Amino acid sequence: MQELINRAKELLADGTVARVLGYKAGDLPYNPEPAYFESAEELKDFVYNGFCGANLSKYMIEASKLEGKTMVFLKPCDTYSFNQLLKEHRVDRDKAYIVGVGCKGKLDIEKVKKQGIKGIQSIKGADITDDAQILTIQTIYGEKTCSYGDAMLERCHVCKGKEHRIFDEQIGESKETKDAERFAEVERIEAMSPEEKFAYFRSELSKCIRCNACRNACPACSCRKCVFDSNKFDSSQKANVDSFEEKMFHIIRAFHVAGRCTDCGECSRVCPQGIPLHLFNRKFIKDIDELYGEYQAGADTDSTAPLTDYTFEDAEPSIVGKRG
Amino acid sequence: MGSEKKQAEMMKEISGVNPLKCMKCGKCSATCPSYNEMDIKPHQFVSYVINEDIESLVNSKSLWKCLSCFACVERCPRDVKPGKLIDAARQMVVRQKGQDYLLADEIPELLDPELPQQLLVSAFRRYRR
Amino acid sequence: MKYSYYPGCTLRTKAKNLDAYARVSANALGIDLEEIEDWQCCGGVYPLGSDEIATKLSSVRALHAAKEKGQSLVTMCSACHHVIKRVNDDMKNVEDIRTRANNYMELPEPYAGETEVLHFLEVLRDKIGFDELKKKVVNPLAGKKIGAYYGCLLLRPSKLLSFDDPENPTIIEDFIRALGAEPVIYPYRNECCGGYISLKEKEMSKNMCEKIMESAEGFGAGMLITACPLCLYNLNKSTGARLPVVYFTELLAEALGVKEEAEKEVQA
Amino acid sequence: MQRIGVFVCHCGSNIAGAVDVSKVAEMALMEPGVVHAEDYQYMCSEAGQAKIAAAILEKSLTGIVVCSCSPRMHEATFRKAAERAGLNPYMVEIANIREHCSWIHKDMEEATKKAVILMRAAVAKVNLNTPLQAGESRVTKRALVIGGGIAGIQTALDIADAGYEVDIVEKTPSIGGRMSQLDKTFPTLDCSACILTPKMVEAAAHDKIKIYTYSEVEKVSGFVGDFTVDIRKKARSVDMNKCTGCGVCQEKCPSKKAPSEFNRGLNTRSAIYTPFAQAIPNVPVIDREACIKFKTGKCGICSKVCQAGAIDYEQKDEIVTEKYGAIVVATGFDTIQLDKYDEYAYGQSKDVITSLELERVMNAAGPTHGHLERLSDGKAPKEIVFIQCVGSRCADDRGKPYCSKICCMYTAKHAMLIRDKYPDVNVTVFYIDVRTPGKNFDEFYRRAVEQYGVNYIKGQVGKVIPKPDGKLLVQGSDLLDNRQILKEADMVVLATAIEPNPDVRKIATMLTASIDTNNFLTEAHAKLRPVESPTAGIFLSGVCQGPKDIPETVAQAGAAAVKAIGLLAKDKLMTNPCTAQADVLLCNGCSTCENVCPYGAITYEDKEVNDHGIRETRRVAVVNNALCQGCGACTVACPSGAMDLQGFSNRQIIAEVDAICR
Amino acid sequence: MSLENKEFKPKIVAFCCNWCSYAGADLAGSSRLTYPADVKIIRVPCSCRVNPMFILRAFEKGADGVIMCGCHPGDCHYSTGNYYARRRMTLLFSMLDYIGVENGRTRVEWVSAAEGVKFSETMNSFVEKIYSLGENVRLGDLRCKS
Repeated sequence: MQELINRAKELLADGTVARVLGYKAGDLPYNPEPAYFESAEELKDFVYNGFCGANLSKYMIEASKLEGKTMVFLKPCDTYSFNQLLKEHRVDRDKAYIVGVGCKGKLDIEKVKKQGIKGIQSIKGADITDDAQILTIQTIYGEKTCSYGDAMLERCHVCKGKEHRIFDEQIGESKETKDAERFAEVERIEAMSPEEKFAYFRSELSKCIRCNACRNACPACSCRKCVFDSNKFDSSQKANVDSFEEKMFHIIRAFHVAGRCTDCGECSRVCPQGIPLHLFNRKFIKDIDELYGEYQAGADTDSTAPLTDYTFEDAEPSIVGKRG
Repeated sequence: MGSEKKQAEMMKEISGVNPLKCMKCGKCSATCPSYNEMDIKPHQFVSYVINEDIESLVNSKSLWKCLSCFACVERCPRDVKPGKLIDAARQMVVRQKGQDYLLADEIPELLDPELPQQLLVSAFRRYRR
Repeated sequence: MKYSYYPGCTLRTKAKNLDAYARVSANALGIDLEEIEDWQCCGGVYPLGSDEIATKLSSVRALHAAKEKGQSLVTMCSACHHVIKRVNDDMKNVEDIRTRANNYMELPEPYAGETEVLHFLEVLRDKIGFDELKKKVVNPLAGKKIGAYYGCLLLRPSKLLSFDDPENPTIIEDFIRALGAEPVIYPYRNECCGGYISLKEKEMSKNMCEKIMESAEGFGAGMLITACPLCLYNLNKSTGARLPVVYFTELLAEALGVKEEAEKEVQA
Repeated sequence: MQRIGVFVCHCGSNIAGAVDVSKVAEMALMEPGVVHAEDYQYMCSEAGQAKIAAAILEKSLTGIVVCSCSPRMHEATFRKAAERAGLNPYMVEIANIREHCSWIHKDMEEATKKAVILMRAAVAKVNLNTPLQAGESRVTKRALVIGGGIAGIQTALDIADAGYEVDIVEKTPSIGGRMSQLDKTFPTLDCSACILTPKMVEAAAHDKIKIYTYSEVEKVSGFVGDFTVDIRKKARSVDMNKCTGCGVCQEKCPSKKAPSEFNRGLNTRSAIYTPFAQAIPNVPVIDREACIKFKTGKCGICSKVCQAGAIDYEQKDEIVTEKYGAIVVATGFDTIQLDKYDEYAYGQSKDVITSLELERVMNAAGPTHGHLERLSDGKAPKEIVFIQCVGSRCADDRGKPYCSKICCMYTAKHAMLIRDKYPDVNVTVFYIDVRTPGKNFDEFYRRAVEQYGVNYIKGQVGKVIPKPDGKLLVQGSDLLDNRQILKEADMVVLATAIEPNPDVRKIATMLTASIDTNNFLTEAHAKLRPVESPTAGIFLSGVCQGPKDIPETVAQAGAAAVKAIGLLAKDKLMTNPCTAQADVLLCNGCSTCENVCPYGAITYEDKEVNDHGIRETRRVAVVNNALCQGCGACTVACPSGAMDLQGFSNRQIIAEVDAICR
Repeated sequence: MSLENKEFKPKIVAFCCNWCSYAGADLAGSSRLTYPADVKIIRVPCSCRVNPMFILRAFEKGADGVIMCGCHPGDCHYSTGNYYARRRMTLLFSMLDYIGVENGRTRVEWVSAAEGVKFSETMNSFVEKIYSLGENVRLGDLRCKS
């Protein structure tokens, strides 16, 4: 962490950047929040640890409008999102000074809590420089431990790789965290009967409160104004009035980001109801890979996106029924 | 539905042939190796079905002269398949009890030492139920 | 190369040599023909009535047996090939027949036309390749002028059998060339010999066979080859063996130098 | 709120016979915005249009719905009627209650219910319609004709004679097309070259006509009135300006084994060649595949013998880019491949030929110098059999489902010419039907039978059997005598089906012109607009649109020319206002729409916007209304809904969906 | 009125492109090739104009089946529209299948202006399929079903 702060101070001091986009501590030991720092003084509040899971790429849309460069800390997976935004002309490469930060997996406090660890006061072993495999957690009920791996976000278990796709400099080491198949969960659902699928998604989606957290966190869902907030489709709505609307919302949301979603997993991370929203996006990614050739959004800035591309031999929509 | 009509419908059903597709070009008759032995000629089959005169068709000599060689089926430009119609007529005959064209009694005198099983089997299939 | 093999009734009786020459030649070519167990006669003719089921079941059994082994099904006799290939097509594409046949058969897993049906000639052309075959010939049949007699069953209906061009086939001619002999092309090679009609209408069949023979002879053929025991019988019977007619496998065995081996087997 | 009038057409009994039209009108009055509804016998008639105009004026209507036939039939009619009454033409919507309702639903109650729903959907849509103004675009006063056969030549001449510039692009080294390969023409039996050559010369000499031979259309962009076309001038290897057409190079060329395209491969030509003596331009090309110089680097004889120094081995393909206001397709036809018809022994015997090959055999400039002889042994035939409908009227994939139209007549012509010149030759024609509609056509056919003794047999041929002695045995049926015929012949001539030139699909794709399953170009209306493609600015001339003979082709060529002239005569064109529009406040500037636009109509600009008081410069999509054709691909690609299509807006379509599902 | 006794009359929305499929439907009409009146056609310029929102909206408002028809691939009046539409609909249908909506309720068919017969056959078979699937209970705002 200190290395990041030192580097930030240097770049602020020599005028390379006008501000630093990083994290400051939140009100709890596990909820650091994104923040701007404009001076060495302000950087005393800077934190960076395993709980800094938020994808800062999306903040660069606004930062690109500001005067001067913004120094931003991006994990390997965040750089895919940055690339995708760059491709869509939403961020300005010249306005960003990208520090690619090493990653050994990001933590999910819900996973810790699920292990019965409550009343958390402080957590050790979550700093990026720590080599610790174990989190030591001070709670009001005494000290508890939890393995780092067990506390990791789902997305880190299916990590796309620890290589930064775009950066100005890199700080910190990464550690491979992938130990699960990316599409295993999608395949599990695909194998269900229609009734089971329907029951599964109905039960998951009935939890949706339309708080729009998924939309707000998603770097691909970055429209100036969402169709669900405009009158362009007579679809403007504030709250769900029936069971259909959340389905509509989530399907359309997934469709709008299809071929653009980098599978960063922010939607699921921020959902207060714990809905595995990434399963929608990942279904589209799987379909695209299978039908139109493997495609990773954000891997580069010049490939043709699958939904703006075609071949004469493309599968017919009837393939959906034939695949069984 | 009259019985003639019913029989004609059955013919179409069994054969899967739509006789209305025929444009009466005569290519089937031009092709048929058994043409001279037939009383009702291949190109006429469709008319009998359209006119619902199945009676004449099932009583015709042609039924037992067709070789099922599919030359007419192959060359028909209208995808009518007269050979299938004939076979359907044959089916209608042999499906009626006692209407077999080949009787068990007559077999021994038809045999000779070289005659392959295949011939008997095929003939049975085509001529008997 | 392992295949399921369906010999058919006549190859175990009057056409033992068609079978023996084929098996011995297959061995020489490194083709493993595994005879399927408890096969039943195919019926000899394909039941044209679109509502026929019972007469198709023996073919379905053979096809299913090959599917169980994960092998293609190889046929030798033109008639068996015709019947089995067409029944297979029904099982693949005609829902009504598929459903009814499967209901009747009560197979552990329904059969839906998965098996590939190959005539032995197709194996030679598409799996071995005539160029390869040519390399394996030890006893080229040089100087022989041979007419291919296709008959009707292998070629038609061409869309279903997809064996060769129904009006101008080349597979047996290419086969003859591979064996080192010279094919004689004559227009009657795809005309019917009369087939089963020879049982009751000997005169008709005779006329047809005469036309075939005359045409082949006229174009200079010294012998005819065929894949069908019934064609062979009709051609021999009706024309008093004007030209010798033999099975294609006999020439194959001869060219591969294994003819005697096969003949011993037939004797035994 | 709109003030909407609904007009329900009876279409005689076409609609009223199955739909309770007064009920539809009655129900319309219950729809939001509807202030007027009536039904009438024929809304498209003058009286019907007058009723619409009267209602618009009397009730101050802001929008109308006509429940009638397909909008593809009369939408334009009703729009014009509305416009005359002062209503914006795009405030008109059609509910298709004929093709999509009364003609297919027999139950009156059911059909009426559906008609009401279709009416509701149209009312719901028109409630959201906004007046649209058609834009204007310029017209380039020059036409392109693709194909230099008789169709293309005639079209070009007619356009040029009207005073407009016109270019002909012809793929082969000379104009002339199929007609130049014919010997005589029916029903007058005049020599084809004698009537075609003057036209070719006239076209070449016309100061308004430019001819690109040995050239192909490579790329087409733009739209009606303003097409931009890339033409590839293939390397001729001969300098057009220097060549004098003396022909010495062809004489001296040592490579003479290339099959002659002009003679249908029946004989050979040299590697440097003009296809035929009257070729225009009379400048040879080098067939680089056959040329020894190109194959081995050695030779160069043509260059040595050319006094004019016209041979240029270094010549390269050249791309010429030109602008056109109208494009006429005249790509013509070829005979089908006969490889699926081996029963006729075409591939097995040289004495089985196609009718087009017979044209070359009969022609004095052909491979036999006009002598009728067997191609196998050069002997004079005594018995000739013609087989009609080879590959025509075929329901399977071996041939074509249509009648090729010209074969009955040219077969009669051939039969007659042979009997005339060689009275000792017997001619037999196997036919299914003899089709001779046309002026003096049936008389012509009867003459073949009555005067020339041609033997017509009704029945098709099953097989042509080559015999060891070289004769051909024709096995056919005689349906009238009910017998199977075995006829010995010396030659068999196949009246082979014709099909559109295979290149036409590629050209149609470039032009975005529709094409049917047989590769014939589709006309805008089968009866009323037979020489126009549905794609504006594209016209059809000759067999590319459907089988036809020479007089018909020439007539259609003239008609296509008139339509093209009608377009070129305009200074400006009204453009379709149903184009995409970007809402700058919603646009993300992401370029997704740009990536799916087939017309390059979307560009991105940095624009100053005022978003609820915030002024900032944003990268936003801008649609060029002259280029946009209104497909809507961009509207769905756009995630924010910033891109919408006028006339088919998101809200309009959703209103229709809602009305149908109500 | 009890729901069970009510005869099921499906609501079916067909989006047809103006150039091919709408003309194909016109041809079906002028050839008097019948298909059930349950089908209601919405004319769009091109299949690529069909937004997944429209399809979901139809289901929301009570449609039991939605079919989209366009020009055959390669024949699009706008050259490429149906290619995009094909990918979009493939993904959308796959998603609907994924969340457990019966696959038969959505379909894409390519129908040219010359294929009146195909249009009518397609609509007949699609309507038959919807009848066999019955009322759409998985999607849709229940208030829209009366």
